Amino acid sequence: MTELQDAARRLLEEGTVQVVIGWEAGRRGARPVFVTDSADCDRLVFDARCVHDLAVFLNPRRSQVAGLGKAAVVVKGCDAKAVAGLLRESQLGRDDVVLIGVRCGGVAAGPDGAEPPALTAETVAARCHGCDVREPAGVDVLVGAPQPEPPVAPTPDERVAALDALSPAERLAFWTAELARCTQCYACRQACPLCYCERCVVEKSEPQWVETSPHARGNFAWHLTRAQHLAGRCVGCGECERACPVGIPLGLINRKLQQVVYQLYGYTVSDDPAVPAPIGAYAVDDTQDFIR
Amino acid sequence: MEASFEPRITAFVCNWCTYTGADLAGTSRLPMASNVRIIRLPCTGRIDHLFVAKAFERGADGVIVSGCHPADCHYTAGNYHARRRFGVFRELLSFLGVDPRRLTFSWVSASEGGKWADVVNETVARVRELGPFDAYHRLADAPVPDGDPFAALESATPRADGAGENEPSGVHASEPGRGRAAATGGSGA
Amino acid sequence: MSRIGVFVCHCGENIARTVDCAAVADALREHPGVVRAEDYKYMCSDPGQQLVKKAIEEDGLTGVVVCACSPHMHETTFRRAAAQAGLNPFVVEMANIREHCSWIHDDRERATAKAIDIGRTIVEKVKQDRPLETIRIPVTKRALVIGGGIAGIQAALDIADGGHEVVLVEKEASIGGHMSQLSETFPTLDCSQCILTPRMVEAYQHPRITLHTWSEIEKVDGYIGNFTVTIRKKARSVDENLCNGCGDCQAACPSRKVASEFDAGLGKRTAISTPFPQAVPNIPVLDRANCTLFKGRAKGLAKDACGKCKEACLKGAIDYDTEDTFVTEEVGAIVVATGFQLYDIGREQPAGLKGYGEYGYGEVPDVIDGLQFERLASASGPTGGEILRPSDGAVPRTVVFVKCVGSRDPEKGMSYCSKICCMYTAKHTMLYKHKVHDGRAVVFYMDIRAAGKGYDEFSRRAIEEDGAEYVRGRVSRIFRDGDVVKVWGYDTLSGRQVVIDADMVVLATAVRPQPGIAELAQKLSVSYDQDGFLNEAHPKLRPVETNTAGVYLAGACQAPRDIPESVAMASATAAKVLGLFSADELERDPSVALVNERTCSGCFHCERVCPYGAVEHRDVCDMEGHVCGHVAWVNPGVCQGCGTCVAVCPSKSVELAGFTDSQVYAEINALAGW
Amino acid sequence: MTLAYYPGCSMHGTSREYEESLLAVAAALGLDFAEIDDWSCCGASSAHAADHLLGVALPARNLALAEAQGADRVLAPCAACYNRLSGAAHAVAEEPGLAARVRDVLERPFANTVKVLSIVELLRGLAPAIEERVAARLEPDPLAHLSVATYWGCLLVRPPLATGFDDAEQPTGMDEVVAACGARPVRWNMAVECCGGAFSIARTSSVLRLSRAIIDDARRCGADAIVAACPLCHANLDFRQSAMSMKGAPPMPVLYITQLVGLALGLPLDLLGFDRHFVDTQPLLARLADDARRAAAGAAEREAARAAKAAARAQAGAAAATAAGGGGERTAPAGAVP
Repeated sequence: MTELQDAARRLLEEGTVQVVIGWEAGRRGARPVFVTDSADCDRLVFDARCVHDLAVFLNPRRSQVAGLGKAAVVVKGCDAKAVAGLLRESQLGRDDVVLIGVRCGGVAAGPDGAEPPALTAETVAARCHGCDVREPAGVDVLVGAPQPEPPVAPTPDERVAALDALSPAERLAFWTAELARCTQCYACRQACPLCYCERCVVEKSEPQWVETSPHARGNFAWHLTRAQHLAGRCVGCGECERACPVGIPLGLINRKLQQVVYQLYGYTVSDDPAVPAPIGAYAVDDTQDFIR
Repeated sequence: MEASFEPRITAFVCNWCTYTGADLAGTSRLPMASNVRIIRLPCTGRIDHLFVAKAFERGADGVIVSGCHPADCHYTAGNYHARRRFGVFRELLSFLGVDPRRLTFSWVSASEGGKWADVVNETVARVRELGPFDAYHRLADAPVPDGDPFAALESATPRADGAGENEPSGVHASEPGRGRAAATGGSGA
Repeated sequence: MSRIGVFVCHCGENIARTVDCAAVADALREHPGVVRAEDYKYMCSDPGQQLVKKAIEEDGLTGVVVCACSPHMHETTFRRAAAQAGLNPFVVEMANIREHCSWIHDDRERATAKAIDIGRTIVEKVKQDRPLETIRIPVTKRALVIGGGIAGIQAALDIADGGHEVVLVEKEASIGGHMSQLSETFPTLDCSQCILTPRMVEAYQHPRITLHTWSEIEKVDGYIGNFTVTIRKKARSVDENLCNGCGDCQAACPSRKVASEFDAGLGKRTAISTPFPQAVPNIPVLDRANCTLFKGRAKGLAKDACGKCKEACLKGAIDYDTEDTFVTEEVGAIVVATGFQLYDIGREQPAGLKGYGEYGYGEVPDVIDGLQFERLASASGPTGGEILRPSDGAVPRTVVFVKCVGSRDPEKGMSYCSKICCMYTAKHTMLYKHKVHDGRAVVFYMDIRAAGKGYDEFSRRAIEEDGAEYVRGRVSRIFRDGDVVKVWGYDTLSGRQVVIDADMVVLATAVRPQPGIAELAQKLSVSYDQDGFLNEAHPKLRPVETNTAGVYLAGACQAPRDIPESVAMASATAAKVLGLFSADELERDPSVALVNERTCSGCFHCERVCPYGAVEHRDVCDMEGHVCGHVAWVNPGVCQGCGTCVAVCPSKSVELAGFTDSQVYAEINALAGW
Repeated sequence: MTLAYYPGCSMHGTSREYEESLLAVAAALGLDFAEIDDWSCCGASSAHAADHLLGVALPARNLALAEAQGADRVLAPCAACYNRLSGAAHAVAEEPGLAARVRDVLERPFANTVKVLSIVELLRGLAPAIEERVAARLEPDPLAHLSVATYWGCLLVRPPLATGFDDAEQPTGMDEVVAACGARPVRWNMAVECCGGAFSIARTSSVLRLSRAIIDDARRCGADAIVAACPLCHANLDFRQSAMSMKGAPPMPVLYITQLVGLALGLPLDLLGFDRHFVDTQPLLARLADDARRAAAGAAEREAARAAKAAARAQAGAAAATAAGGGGERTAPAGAVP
């Protein structure tokens, strides 16, 4: 903890950055905090409550954040993948940001206590299942002691598999029920570190590809588009699902597409910006057994 | 109704291979089902998943996406990129409940008039089997599940700081097959 | 408010037989935005076209839909007609109710219904059509040719004779390339230099050809019609304007033991030298690596260790202090003709290559490659054309030729066929037998690939008339055993092992692209295959073009090529270049991509998928003019209009003219509830 | 990384000197490995000729046992064993369905996770360590004047897809090891030619012809000895040599690569089994010892010289101090010249 605070303090005092984006403890779980005064660095925490993917604040279009000056951001391994995504897609220059990596032993699913919850199979977040980046790569500063494996939670794959097992009609029914509740508030988009477009396609009216009326059909159009855009890019941080006010299990869709890009193109989202994303690249011998 | 059902198929094809192949089918007078309407694009690389989604939205019972065989692309690589995007999109549609059998992807070269006729006839037959797909079109009338969609919010404890605080009650929704579709309630737009 | 005219063609009986054309016209007349719809027997006929023109003038049409045949058939016809009537041709579209309807259906009712659908769809599209102007790009009518081998020379001459200036760049001291090293050429056995040197001189003296030898391409900017090329003229230490090629400097040069590249290492040259007597230009280059003076300077000697060539030069052309210089040339087209190198299969290999150490090349002096044999057989070669083996200058009584060394060997070498070896090996056996009558020429081969005019006859001659012994099989090992070179092979036809005590072995090593080809390709943004050969735009239909518009390929830089093919390719590129230069402006289909810079997020997915490298980065500046971001920009001169970028753009900030999202959207909607 | 050891039939039998030297070298280099418990025949050289499944299952059984022991690598010093084991691993990995069939036959789990190592692969990896040890030895390198021909035989690098740790036609790994030992590998032509292999009994005449060609070439290329890594090759080259007419040429000692490494590391000769060869290795060893002695003497002299020089210089320095910096320096070296 102090290691993290010291790192932040040093960066602010040396003037390397003007703001450190991290987490602070709130009454109900942790919350993002923007430290601009080195005196406040002791507010910074990192524990199992720090679920938010702070890479979302690196979107250059978040002028209120950009306005604070050059930022250092605290990242878990999964967050670092999101940063890599932004670098890969030219949304960010590596020198525009300082990355403080924290070794992570997993975060909680719905932390709302004043104290970090003990991680158990019940409390751990689904996204931590089979985590391969508990030590973030490509960061400038790495803090914290090596962490133990997070407890094994029921994996989202099981729920995905259960859906796969249904007939198309049943799946359509399931998703109709889920998506009918969507109000197209776009919280999922705002919470997503990789949904950074200047003008989202849903706001393009000439033509209006995505029906904006919040009925199931319009919502299908929206979530189809969002998922397709995230295929091979989604880092599985789960923020969209966590931000959804009506509790649509968006994580299942993202997870499914992660499986698909892996099965079809052997691709898993990389924390190395140099690794090209699967959509936008191709191999001459890509699978095509679905093509007649 | 099924007896008189005539599938409505929208086909998105590339200008250089499949469209020309379909021309050849014509010049060769190859009879085929009349259920397909062709929309011509320069290259499969131009064919967007939004087209397919929109076609279903507008009541198409099936969709065909067809272009040049690998290595034949007039623009050298458009079909390779399309192959990747649709490889993923097909799975996505299927996962959300659109029967993949309503979607045909094919490589039809300018010299394969016969193959085009086959692709058309097979697709029409398959979709006729599956029956009409107004389900997607009628999604607009799907009832919003029982109760106020914001119930989740109210049931949750008061929020202190940031939208992030509230763990969605979505978890329960992830038990597959839970028949909320049957639920009654205020219908959508 | 659109005013669309619809014209339904009967195409004699072709459409009318199964489609009720009048009904189609009636239906479409009721369609919103349609102000006129009529049917006619032959729309493409003159009266038919007149109908369209008249309608355009009378009703002030904003768009025209011709329900007839495939756009591949008559789109241009009607667009031209519309243009004559003053309507922008790009708001005229065909509704294909013949190939896609009347010819493939017999149920009149359904066919008519479908024809109406097709018509509606296109009407909706045309409503969204926007007038487009043909893209015009100014063209600098000068060409750059990279590589002064036979391909480069041919291309340069053809373009120059076509009346345009050519800049010819050669990295060696003289043009001529590999062909100038060859003794005789298959399948006619005429002397290579006799047919080549006249072309070299012609190119040198051509009023419209500027020659830069001892030069390399440093940088390439711009695009088709408008390239800016920076050329590095390597320090020659000899003033090209003063030097008269008398050769006194070479006579004076004390370091005479430098291995001659031109003689493939079999001969010696001086440190200051021209590669060969007929060099063009006949101006020597001072090879600083092997020059006593420069070696002295490198050691840091206070005073120069030599200076004999400078003393010897009466013209005062020699200057030891020249540096590399750079010239910039503006050109409209680029022909790449960088040619090939032979696979140096010795024991030491760079990463990625395995070599064939077991063949003793580079260790056993009497194991040589094809080019070295050419030099041995050449009248201008180190032996004056006598076949003498390198080790002791004896006449080899038995010569073994091994084909496919490094070719057609996915395991260890290149997977491709080097194509020229079968023929030149046959030629080698002949040259050898013609000079050493009682000699024995044994050829190990996998297949004899002699497809080409007079080629098979030629290789048959080598076997039947000149008595070359062809053994079908591979060689496992070649090594020196006292005075002889042992060759262990296997005869797959007799199923026996073969051991031959040879006096000399000639390896037909694989043809590979020139070193540095990848760097050049990157400068030109031309793609290359796994073996380093440059990629043509289309393997069948665009064999000499590349995906970078305005850059063309000639000769062995694209794949192994023999002389006739290289020359043919060169002339083909010249035809392409002259075609490009035939107009002051390059006209291009306006159906290209256009980026909306206001909404572009600069993620550059478009750049990643563009097959033509047409997408460029553009800075975005804030009010104070500081760069605050980047957006994509599509170069209309380079874009070919495939639209792949549009499909991958997440925010739909790029449009493809002629196939805009609005147009496709309209077509899809038109089909709703058909 | 635990290493299992598959001796196969020869290491305990006909090529005991190979095993002895291997164990000695391993001990010296701090390499520990456990012999596979209950190992069985690898099937060379007949099983794979008789039946594919049998030819794979036999070696696979030993791989499975190694797996069960928790090994991730197994050393098969015998070239034939190595060839069969790595061949089986490759076949199981490549051929669809084969893994399952093999598991059925073995009636034991088999995940095919063990990497099969040849002796050369292992020693090549240790070359830096060996070099270090040789350099660290007090007495100067005894092998400095030893030229050897490294003989691979046909099984170590073929087929390339299954073995593949070195070039099949022009392998270099053994030369690297020899160089690390401080000896000189010669360039020769028979490194991967066949010695006649298993025909030693069935068609002795062929074996004599083939093996002799190998020995002749080694001699012609200036080798004092042949270094082998295959019991069968060793048998053919060593045991059969007496039957070859050498036209008066001195016999050619044939050493195992492990014996050479042992020599280089200065291990006691009796640990390396030199007495087990048919071609007497004594003359060679004597010569090497001789070289070593001469080299040592030379070194001693140089050492003495240095010492004397230093002494003289010190003395002169003292003199200079008294005689106000006289020319003592000039005389000093003279006294030091032996």
